[in-house]
Amino acid sequence: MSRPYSTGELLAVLLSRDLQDGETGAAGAAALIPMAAILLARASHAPNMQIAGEMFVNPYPKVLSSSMLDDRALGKCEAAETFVELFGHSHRGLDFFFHSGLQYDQYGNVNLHCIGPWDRPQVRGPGAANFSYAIRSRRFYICALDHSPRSFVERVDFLTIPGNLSGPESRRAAGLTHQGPRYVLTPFCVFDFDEVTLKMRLMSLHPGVTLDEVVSRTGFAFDTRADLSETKTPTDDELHLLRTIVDPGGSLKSIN
Amino acid sequence: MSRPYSTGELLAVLLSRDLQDGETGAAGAAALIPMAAILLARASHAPNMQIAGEMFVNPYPKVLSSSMLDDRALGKCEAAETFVELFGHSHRGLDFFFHSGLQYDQYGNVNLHCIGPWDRPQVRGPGAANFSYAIRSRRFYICALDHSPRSFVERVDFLTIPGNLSGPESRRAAGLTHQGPRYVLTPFCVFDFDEVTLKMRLMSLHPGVTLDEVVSRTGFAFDTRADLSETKTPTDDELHLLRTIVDPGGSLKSIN
Amino acid sequence: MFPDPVAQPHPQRRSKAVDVADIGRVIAEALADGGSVCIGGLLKQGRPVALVREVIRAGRKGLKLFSSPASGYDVDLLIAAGCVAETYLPVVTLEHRFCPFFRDAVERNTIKAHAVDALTVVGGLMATTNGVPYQPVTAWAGSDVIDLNPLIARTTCPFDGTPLFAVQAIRPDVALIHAQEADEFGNIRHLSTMTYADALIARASRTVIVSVDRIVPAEKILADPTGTTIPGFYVDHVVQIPFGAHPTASFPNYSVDEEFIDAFADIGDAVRKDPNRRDAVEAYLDRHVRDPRDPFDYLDAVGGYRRLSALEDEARFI
Amino acid sequence: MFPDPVAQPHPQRRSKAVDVADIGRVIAEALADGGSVCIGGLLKQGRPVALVREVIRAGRKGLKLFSSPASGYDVDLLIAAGCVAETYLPVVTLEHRFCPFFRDAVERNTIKAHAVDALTVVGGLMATTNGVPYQPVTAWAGSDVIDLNPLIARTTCPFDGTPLFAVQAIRPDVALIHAQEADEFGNIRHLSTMTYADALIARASRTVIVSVDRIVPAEKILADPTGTTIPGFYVDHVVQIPFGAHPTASFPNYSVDEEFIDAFADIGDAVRKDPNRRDAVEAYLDRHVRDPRDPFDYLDAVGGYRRLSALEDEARFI
Repeated sequence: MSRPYSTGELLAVLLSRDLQDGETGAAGAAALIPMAAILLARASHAPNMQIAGEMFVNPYPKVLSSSMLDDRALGKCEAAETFVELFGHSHRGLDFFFHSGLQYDQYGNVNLHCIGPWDRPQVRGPGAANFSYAIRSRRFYICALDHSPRSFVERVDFLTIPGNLSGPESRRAAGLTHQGPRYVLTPFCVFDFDEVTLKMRLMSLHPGVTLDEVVSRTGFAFDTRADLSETKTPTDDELHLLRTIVDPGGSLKSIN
Repeated sequence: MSRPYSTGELLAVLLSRDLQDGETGAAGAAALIPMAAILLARASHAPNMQIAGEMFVNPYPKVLSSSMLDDRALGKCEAAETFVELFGHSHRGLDFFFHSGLQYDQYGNVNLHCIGPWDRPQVRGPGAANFSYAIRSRRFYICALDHSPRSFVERVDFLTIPGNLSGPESRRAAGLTHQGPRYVLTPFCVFDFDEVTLKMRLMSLHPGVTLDEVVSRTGFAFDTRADLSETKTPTDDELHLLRTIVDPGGSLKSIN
Repeated sequence: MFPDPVAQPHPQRRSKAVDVADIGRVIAEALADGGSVCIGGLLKQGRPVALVREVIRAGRKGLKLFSSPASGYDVDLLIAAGCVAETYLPVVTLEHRFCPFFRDAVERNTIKAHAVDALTVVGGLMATTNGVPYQPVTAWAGSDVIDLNPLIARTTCPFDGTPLFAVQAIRPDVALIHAQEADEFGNIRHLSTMTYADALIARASRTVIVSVDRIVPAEKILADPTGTTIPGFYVDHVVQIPFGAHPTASFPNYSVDEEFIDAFADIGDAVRKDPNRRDAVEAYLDRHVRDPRDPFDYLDAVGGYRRLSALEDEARFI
Repeated sequence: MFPDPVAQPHPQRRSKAVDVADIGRVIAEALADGGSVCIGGLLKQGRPVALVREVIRAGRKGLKLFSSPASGYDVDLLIAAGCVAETYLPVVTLEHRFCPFFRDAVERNTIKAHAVDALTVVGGLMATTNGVPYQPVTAWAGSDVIDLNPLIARTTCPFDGTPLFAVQAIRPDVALIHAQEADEFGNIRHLSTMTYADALIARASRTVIVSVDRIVPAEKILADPTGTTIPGFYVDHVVQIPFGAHPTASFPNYSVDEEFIDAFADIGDAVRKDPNRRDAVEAYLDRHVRDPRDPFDYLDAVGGYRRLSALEDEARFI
C-alpha cells in the first residue's frame, strides 16, 4: 500500500483518540496495538492515564512488546501488583479494556474457547484469563486483525467474552450495566453499536475500502450509520509520537 | 526475694519448656514474657521454631521489647507480612499463642473488654485484636501477672477470649476442637485444666508459695492435682541463655 | 466517534502533592461531620497523627472511627476532642496503660464502642478491596464479641451447607495513612519493615490522604517498583509533613515519643478521675492541636529539634 | 507438665535445601498419580520448567493441573508426555501461537479441559489462603465459562439477599514455583518486577517446592526482610537449579528462549496434523526430559553456555 502508516499504526492511533485523560485501563497478553494506543494517549492528550489492572502500574517500556505481561516489555514502572489485586480490579472494573478472539458476533460477543461444539471442538483456542473486565469496565474495545466470514459470525460458537449478549433484554437480564463493547476495529473499518438493537453497525471505512468489501468479509448482516464516513487517518503529530516514543522499534509497522 | 531469678524470668523459662521444636507460634502486643519464652525455646531446644502469625517472620530482636509489633523490637527478621496474611493465619491457626486480660475465670476464659455490664462498664479495657488464635491454634497459654480475687473470678463479666466456655458440652456445641487453654501461669503458681471438667486445676506452686496463698488469691474454688509439686525452677543453662541471648537488657528482671 | 485530535501543546501530568499549608482544607473537604475515617499504622507506629490533628482542627463531629486492628494515642486524641460518635476498633490501648479518654467515654456512654475484632475490620476491608459485598469468616466461636458485632451475619457455605459467618464490606469515606516516602503522583513507599494494614486501607477507602516524611523524585519510585507499597492511583492526596507521625514512630526515620504519649495519658487519667479538670484537656488541645499554625509550629511546641533529633537517634541505633 | 530440659548440645536449624540430584525423588514422593499440581510464574516467565520435567521423569499420570491464570510451554509439555487428566487453566497459549498439545488433546478429547477463568483460580486459591471454604465472586455474567465451571456455586449475600457466586477453595497437593533467590530455610526472593500468583500459590498448597537461580546466605534475607516474597515457613523444599525456568525467563537473570519454544510447538503442530509423527514427540521428550541425568546435562542438550549466556545478555540489555 502507499499509505504512510501500517494497519497496526492506524488502529493504535484510532484507539488512542478515544481514551480520555485521567482514565485507568489496561491491555492483556498479546495486545500490541492496544498497548500502543494507551501509551500514545498518555504521550499526547492523556498524561494522567493510569495503566493498571494487570500486575504492574504505569510502565515505561523501552520496546513495544507483543505482551505487556512480560518483564521484557515492562521497562520501568511505578508499582507491581499480583493476581490478588487483579481479582479486586476485575470486580471494580477499569475505564477501558481490549479484547480479541477466534470469533466475533453481531452483538460484540467474543469467542476465545472453541470453534465447533465445546465437548469435541474442531479448534480449541486458548481461553480467556479474565472476562470480568468486559462486564465491569466502563467500556471495552474489540481489536480484530482477522476480518473474515470465518471470524465475524452470526453467533459465536462459545461465548467467552460477553458483549451485548443477544441484545438489550438479555443484557438487562444478566445485570450488565456498563457500555460493554464500544467499537470494533478491523483492518478495513470501524463498527460501533446501534443504541437500540445493540448490534454492530458500520461507522467508518478505512481509506480505499468499499462497503461491498466489508459486507463480503462479514458473516452477518449489519446496518450502516447514516453518516458513514471515511476513517480519519493518523496525523503527522500522532505518527511522530507513535514512532519516536511509543514504538521506536517499529513493531506496529509489520501489522498490515 | 533471694531467688536467683525474677518472676518474669521464671515464667518465661516455664513457658519455653513447653514449646516444641518445629512449631509455629507468636505473641501479640504487650507480651514480653511470651516473646522471651519463644526466643528462649528457639535458642535452646527448638531451633526450628517458626515465629509467625503476626506481621513478621522469625525476628532476631536486639532488645526484648514489651511489644513485638514494634520495629524497635523487631530487629532483623526473615520476612514481613500484613494483616491480610494475618487473616489467613487466624483461620488456619498456629501451634501456640498467649493471652492475658482483665479477668480470668475457672474455665480459662479471658476478659479484655469490661468489668461490669457491657453497656455501662465500671472499667472499659482495651479489647482484643484477635480472639481467633485462641480457637484455631492447637493450644494457648494464659500468662497472668495479676493473680488476685479481682482478676481470677468465677465467671468473666465479658467473654473476650474463649477458653473452655462452660465446660465440655459448651465447647462441643461451639465446635471448639483444639485444646484451648493449656496452662495458666501466675507469679505464684501454675494451673492446668482438668481433663474431664475442663476447669482450672492447681498443678505446681512456685518455691515458697503456699496453697493457702493461692486459694486466697483466687476468686473461685479449684481442684488440686494429686501430684501437686513445686515448680521446677530455671536451670543455670536456661538463665544464661535468657540473659545473654534473649534479654541482655534485663527487661524481665523488673517483673516480680 | 474518534475526533481529530486538536493540535495543542501536550498537557502535563497533574501532581497529587498538597502543600502542608493546604492539608487542613483538603481534609475538611474530604471528611464531613458524621463521616467514617480509617487510620493506618499500628499502635505507636506509623500513625498519621498530623492528619488526625487536622481532623480536630476542622472541628469534625460524630465521626465513625476505623483503624488497623490496634490503635492508641491518635484515637484517644480524637475522642478527647469530641470528634467521635462510634468506634469499630478491635483494640484501643497504649500497651503499658489504657487509653484514658476512650475508657472514660465508654464508661460514661458518650461514644458507642462496638465489639469487633481484627477479622471483622480486616475482613470487611478485604471484601471492599476484592470488590465483593462480604468476606466469609469461619474462625469465630464462643466470644461475646461475635454476639455484639454489628457488622456480621450468619450464613452457610453454598457447597456443603456448613454454617459460617460473613462480615460486610467496609468502605471508609476517608483513609488517613502515614508512610516514609512518596513521589508527587502519590506512589507510596514504606521503609518500615511492617506495613500493617496500610495498603489494604488505601485500597478500600473512598478518599485516601497520605502524609510522608519525604516526597522524593519520581525517578526513585521508577528505579524500584517493587518497593512501592501503595500505587499512586489509589491515592488522592499526598503531603510531606516532617515528623507527621509524632508522637508515634515512623521507622526507620524516627522512634516513638513515649514521654509525650505518657504526658497526654496522665492528663486523661486525671480528668477521668476528676471531670472538673477538663480545662487541662482543652489546654492540651490548644497547645498541640489548635494553636500551631502549621506542623513546624507543632514541632516547636513539642520540643523542637532537640527532642526530634533524639527520636531520630533512637530509631537509628535500635 | 514442664519437663526439666535435658542438658544436651543445642540442636541446629534444619536446612530445606535439596541437592539438585535429589529433587526428582522429592517431587516423586510429594506428588502421586492423579494428584493436583499448581504451577507458578506466568506464560513465558518464571515457570518452574525444570521441576515440571521431573514430574514427567517420575512418570506421573492422571494429574489435575492448576496454574497462575496464564500458562503455556510447561503445561503443553506435561500434556505431550501424557501426564495430565484434567486442566483448570484459564488460558493456555504461547501468545503468538496456540499450544499444540493442549489443543490436540482437547480436540481429541483425551483430557478434560475445564472452563474456568482467572477469578475462579485466583479466588479459589484466595479462599484457601484466607482459611475459608469459598470466595464470593460478583463479577461474572453472560459468559459460557460460568455455566460450565465445575468449581462454582450460586449463593446470595447474607446482608441483602443479592444473588452472587462462590468459588470453592482450591488446595493443590503440590505447588511448583520458580524464583530468583532463596536461603536454605526456604525464604524466597523474587527479583523480577512481577511475581504473578506465586505467593498465593505457595500459601494455598500442601507441599511447596521452589527452584531458584541461586541459594544465597541467610544474612542476605535478614538484611532485607521486605524483599522476601514467600516466607520460608510456607516452603517445604528449595533447590538451586541453574536456568531452572528455561525455556521460560527468570528476570532479571535470563530471558525467554523463544526459538526453543517455537521448535517444540512446531513438533506439536506437526504431530497434531499427522499423528503418525508421534515418534518426534518421544524423541523430544527423550532428549530434553528423560535422558539428561541432571539439569546440567539438560543445559548442554539445549545449547550449553553459548545459548544460555545469550539469554542472560537479553535480560540484561532489555
